[in-house]
Amino acid sequence: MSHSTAPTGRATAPRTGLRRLAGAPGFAPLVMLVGLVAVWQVCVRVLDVPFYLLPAPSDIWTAGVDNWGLLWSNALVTLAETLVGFALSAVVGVLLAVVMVAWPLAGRALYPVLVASQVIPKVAIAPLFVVWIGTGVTTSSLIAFVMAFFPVVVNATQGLNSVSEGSLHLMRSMGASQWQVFRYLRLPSALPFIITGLQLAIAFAIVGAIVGEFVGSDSGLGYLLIVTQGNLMTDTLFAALVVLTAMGLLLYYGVELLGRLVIRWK
Amino acid sequence: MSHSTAPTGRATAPRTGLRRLAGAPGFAPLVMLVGLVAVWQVCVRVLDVPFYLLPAPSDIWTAGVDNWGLLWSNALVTLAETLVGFALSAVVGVLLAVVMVAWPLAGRALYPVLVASQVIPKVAIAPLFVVWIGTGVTTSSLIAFVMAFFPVVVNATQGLNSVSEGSLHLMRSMGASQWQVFRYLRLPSALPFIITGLQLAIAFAIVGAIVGEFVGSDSGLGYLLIVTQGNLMTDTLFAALVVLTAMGLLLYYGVELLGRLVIRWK
Amino acid sequence: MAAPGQAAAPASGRAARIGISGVERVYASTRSSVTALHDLTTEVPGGQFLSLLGPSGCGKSTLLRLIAGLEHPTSGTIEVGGTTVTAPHPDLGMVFQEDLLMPWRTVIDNILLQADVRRADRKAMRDRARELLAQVGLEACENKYPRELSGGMRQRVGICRAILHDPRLLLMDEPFAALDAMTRDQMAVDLADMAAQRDTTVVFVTHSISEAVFLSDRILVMSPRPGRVVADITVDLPRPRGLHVRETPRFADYVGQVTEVFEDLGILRDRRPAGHHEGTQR
Amino acid sequence: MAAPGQAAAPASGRAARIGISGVERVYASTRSSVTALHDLTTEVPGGQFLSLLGPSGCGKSTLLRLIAGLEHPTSGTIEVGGTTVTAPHPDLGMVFQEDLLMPWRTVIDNILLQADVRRADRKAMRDRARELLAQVGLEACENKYPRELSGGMRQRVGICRAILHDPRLLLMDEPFAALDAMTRDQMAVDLADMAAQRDTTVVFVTHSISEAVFLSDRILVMSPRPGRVVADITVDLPRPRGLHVRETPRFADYVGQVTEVFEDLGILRDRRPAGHHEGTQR
Amino acid sequence: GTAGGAAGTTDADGNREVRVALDWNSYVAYHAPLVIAQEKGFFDEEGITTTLQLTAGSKDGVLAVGTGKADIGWVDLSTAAASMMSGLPVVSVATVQHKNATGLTVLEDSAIQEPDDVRGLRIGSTPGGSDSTLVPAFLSANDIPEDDVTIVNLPANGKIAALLAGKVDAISGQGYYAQSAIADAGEEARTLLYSDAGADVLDHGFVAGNALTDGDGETITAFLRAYRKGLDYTEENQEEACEVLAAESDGTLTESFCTSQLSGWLELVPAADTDAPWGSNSESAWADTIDILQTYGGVEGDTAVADMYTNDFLPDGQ
Ligand SMILES: Nc1ncnc2c1ncn2[C@@H]1O[C@H](COP(=O)(O)OP(=O)(O)OP(=O)(O)O)[C@@H](O)[C@H]1O
Ligand SMILES: Nc1ncnc2c1ncn2[C@@H]1O[C@H](COP(=O)(O)OP(=O)(O)OP(=O)(O)O)[C@@H](O)[C@H]1O
Ligand SMILES: [Mg+2]
Ligand SMILES: [Mg+2]
Repeated sequence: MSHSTAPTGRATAPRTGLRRLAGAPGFAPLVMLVGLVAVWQVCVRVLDVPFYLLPAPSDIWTAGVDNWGLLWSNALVTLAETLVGFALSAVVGVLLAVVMVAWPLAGRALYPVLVASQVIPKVAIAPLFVVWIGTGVTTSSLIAFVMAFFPVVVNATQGLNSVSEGSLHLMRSMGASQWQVFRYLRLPSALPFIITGLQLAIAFAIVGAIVGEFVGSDSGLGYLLIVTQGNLMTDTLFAALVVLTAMGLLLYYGVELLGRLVIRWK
Repeated sequence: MSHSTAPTGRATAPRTGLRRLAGAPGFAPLVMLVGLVAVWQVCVRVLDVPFYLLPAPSDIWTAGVDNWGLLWSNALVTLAETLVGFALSAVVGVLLAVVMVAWPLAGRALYPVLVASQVIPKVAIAPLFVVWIGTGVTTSSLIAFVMAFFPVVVNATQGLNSVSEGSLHLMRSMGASQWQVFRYLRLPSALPFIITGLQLAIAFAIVGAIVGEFVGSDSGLGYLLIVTQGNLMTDTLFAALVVLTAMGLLLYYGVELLGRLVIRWK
Repeated sequence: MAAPGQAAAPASGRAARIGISGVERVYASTRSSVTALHDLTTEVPGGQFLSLLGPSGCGKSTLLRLIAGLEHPTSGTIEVGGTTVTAPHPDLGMVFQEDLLMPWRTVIDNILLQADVRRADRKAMRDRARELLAQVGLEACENKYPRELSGGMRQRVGICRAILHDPRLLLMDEPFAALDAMTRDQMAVDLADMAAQRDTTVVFVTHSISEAVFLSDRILVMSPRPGRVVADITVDLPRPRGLHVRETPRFADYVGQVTEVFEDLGILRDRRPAGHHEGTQR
Repeated sequence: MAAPGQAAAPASGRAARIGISGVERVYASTRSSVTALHDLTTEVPGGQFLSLLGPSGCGKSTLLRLIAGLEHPTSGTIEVGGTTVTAPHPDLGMVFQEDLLMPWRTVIDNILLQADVRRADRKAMRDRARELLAQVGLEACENKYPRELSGGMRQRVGICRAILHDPRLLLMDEPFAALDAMTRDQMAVDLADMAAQRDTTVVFVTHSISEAVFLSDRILVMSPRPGRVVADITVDLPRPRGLHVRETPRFADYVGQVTEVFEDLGILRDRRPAGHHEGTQR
Repeated sequence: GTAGGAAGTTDADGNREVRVALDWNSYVAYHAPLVIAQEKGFFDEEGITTTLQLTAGSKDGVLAVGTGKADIGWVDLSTAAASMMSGLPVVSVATVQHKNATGLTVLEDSAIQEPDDVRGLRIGSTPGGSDSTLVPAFLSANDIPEDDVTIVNLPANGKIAALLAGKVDAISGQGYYAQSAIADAGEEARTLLYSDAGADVLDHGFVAGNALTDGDGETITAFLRAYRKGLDYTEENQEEACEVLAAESDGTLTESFCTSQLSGWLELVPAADTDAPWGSNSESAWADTIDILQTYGGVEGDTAVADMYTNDFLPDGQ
């Protein structure tokens, strides 16, 4: 609060229209984006970077426009897989954190399994996936889930444990059961932490969905990447990467917005 | 404090030797592990799971012992790459967080790039890596870094922003510069958050190193995974996964221990 | 709610008796250990209003936490209502030294936390919470968040929360510390009222000697390092007491009595050998 | 340290004059807006010891934050040492209503934070910090962490931190609220001493009328909603004052004067039409 | 020597140094001739010293040569052709494996005997790989509408498991590899090669960058001559070759897996008595390959077929 009325803000000249524009939340990333694209285009042209290595933004744009239908329909598939994996990871991640905080012994027993689930490359155990789950959307969502739930668990655990001893005393003085301590104290305290975990989770869910599509699928942006890569359609490949990045940003900021809506008391 | 002397602990019978053992921090994960391995062995034998899909723990053990030199030397390579990538991600991650908290505008401009660096599959742009950086250890460390720094940034940012308005008032009442607010207030407050970020980072650094070795390398556990997979050495492949998991656990708990050493005031 | 202490608690409406015998509380860390309380023995009959007085750091808050069952004595036992305390008494209300409001709950919801945890009828309780808020002068703040309140306002919300459910055992740790003299007086009168009408056992920590005399049936004065009782004074003033009682000679007597104990304790450090503060030697 | 206010601050050793003119502070949120201070105008000469008294929520802490430059008035201006306040005064010491100790620093390091931030000689400052700790009776707690301290102990550490660097402008928000009467008296004496010797301007918030009279050159009594000054009383008692001054009739006069203002303000809610508390009507 | 490459550099013994990019990141059976040529000193005899560079796949191998990180590449030529189409400056200097190894592998007791039998069945294929380009080419060559089969996209390492587990009826990919792998799992399999069913594309051979082709042609010729000796030696001493290769592989290749694959692969290398000299790039094979890549692989580009290969450096001359 005092920050917004900080002295610097007062001492400077009144904000002109341009300055106000520069302060708008979307302005900085936009400038950054435009700048990056410009630098990229110039570099590719000036340094004569070969097409098969890195196409110029203009080439990517053309490819994107030409293949819009393809990109769009595949993006929707990836989006759906990502959201399913993300939702699963949010629910399971928080539940696991709750279980591990409520029963530390269970937590200690589970942790190695969770860490293992992270460090074992999904690609290495693809045959298991293929034979047991099959290929396609389910596998992708599942891999998205596996890649996304860990940050939720770790951050939610930190959040659930972030309560002060005083607050715990307060709850216990009211005769709160362990469940009530969770519901009325630990969970609300953990919310900002869980949101942070979810921000990480959404990014990793996308990666997971893509990896899942690598492993075996006939649609989705990951499938498109593999195919265009194999066929050296480098411009379409980069167009798919651009769509993927846009989707990532949208989802990431969506989760951030969700966080702001949920945490109103700050 | 009051927890350790909680009523339940008092009301129950005195702890026997066995009970004390069960309370030791390593006990629960050990029981879990032994249990899992046993179930696995039995399942593979009883259900007659084919070898190429999932070898029995006993087969993996044999392969591990036979190929110990191979596993060990490659594990060391991966370990080195992981540690380099992790160290980089810790330093760069915290610095980025500091920059983004100190100059929110820079933060808003950078964020899309950071999110993009996460959602773009490394495998898709591997040719760029290979051409510009070459294959081998550097690429792996770099991919490890790229995969690991994001959780550090996100968690450190949350931590740096977790200070109360009162504490900020205190610092400003002393005439603290922005740098001093960081040094004396924000950074110490952020430490627990940074540790959490580092716990995630170490897990992802391992994944990154492995992915890097997939993309182009002639050593490391990731290389071993790819090769044993192609050459149908399924038992050695799983032995490599076991070594990888062990390494992951070791590093993960190492970071946790580090956290406990750094945060002494709790 | 399923705490071990609950089943054995007396079901009658009578306030709980507190028995403290040979209680020692040592805070041990790897670097040092502090004996916060040493061999404390006393008994508080049901319905008594007991005040704890003593210099800062003498173990008042510690004793309150022990009676509440939030911490456990290193040795000795504490009984409430005839049962050894192992968990908070089911009918406890407690005001902590810090306000401990939940930043995500509005003022009224912070008070209703007590109702939520106790699974009481939220609607009826909401009316009572509003009543209490009005009584402490915060009727306009019902829907504010804690960060929008001043220190004294937060403290008053904490008091409302502690008494929402008409507890039979009320532990209050410097509940009026952040309040001005007038508000403080009025709240003291209300509290005395409430305690008398509802037959509640109250243990009240304060730094105001006259407040202690005004409110209490009995005053324990404690000394620090390690905390022990140095005076046990029964205040035999008629009830109900109005604020005018403070002008009576008997009241002044009691205040003087307690002040004397305090002075005998010595103050927090040696006086400077000789200074211009003639007054400090008195 | 490179705050805008710094360059223009007078370089001499004289305490800073505070000028407050037409200050209004509105806390606005989407749901409601509270006028914490309304059209406040006053002047505090350099070296004056000013106490702020007033019911809980009347804007005392808000005013302190405004003078400190931590918040800015919605309208009106505040000057310290002749310069409009835009950032904290370079020679400010402040005791906050909450203790605000850093949990990761030991007691002595919490005090030395002031030295660290001001880039003062840590070694010399460490000696001074030890001296201050002894003065407030915490010499044994030097190496403890805040969580190991009682409420009053934490508050005393906060006071030591605020005065470590001998500030010329000292703002204190209920600094003695969690201290017992004896400790409180002694610290008041020490504070009065210090302020007089070092030529410091002090703005002191308290709820104790007699403490205000004892310490102050001048007392402002504020009323709530919106906060404004209802009485401006100059306390013309000789200095240095010993605690014995509290037994003089002039002291009692001043206390009576302030109490009267308070009573005229009305207390926090309407009295009950008729009750058994005859005393409350007085 | 030529600028921009190490092609012209010579080592202490006066030998020319040649960096050879391989198409995989570990040794595979078909690397045996190269390793044997090194081991038996065939390269030394030609006055060259070779270093073998493992890469992540044919595409990376071609890229290494095209960007000057290697001089000669042992790669899948159809993959190389696609890269050349998009402008990568490499040319093929020899086709070693004339018959493409890709095909449909089925279990021995499968009903599939001829192309027409695949109607209505599930085929496992890896997207992005060369086999995924050949599937539609194969179907079209045999007048089978694509809707008559179900293509199941599978990761390379999941195909064999899927076939054995009955998740698919046939898998598309290198025939001899799949057969060895299935044999390893205790089953028997056979392969219907696409090259026998009207869909033929180039398989393995050598590519070189312009550093060598533009000024150091005799090094290429010498290299190929030595390789040829290694190939012949390997053919006659398969056990020994695998022994050497397995030893070189640091334990990442077992001798038995090598032998079972090597014999399968050697069958696809032309016999000595074909009309054209050993290593010849055939115009029609290249044209067919480009045609299939353009029609079914979505590959685009305007590099002329004639610019993609050269037979100028073959050891046996024209
Ligand atoms: N958690 C703790 N760990 C270590 N020591 C503690 C802890 N809590 C209290 N102490 C010590 O126990 C003693 C008594 O503390 P307590 O809080 O009971 O004092 P108090 O009488 O309430 O003081 P105040 O009036 O200042 O609130 C003090 O010396 C304090 O340092
Ligand atoms: N950050 C804030 N947001 C909204 N309202 C606020 C904020 N801070 C203070 N207020 C309001 O401003 C008024 C004055 O608050 P302030 O803290 O100055 O009171 P105070 O005189 O210090 O009271 P106390 O004696 O209880 O500490 C109160 O009504 C309070 O609700
Ligand atoms: Mg206390
Ligand atoms: Mg205040």
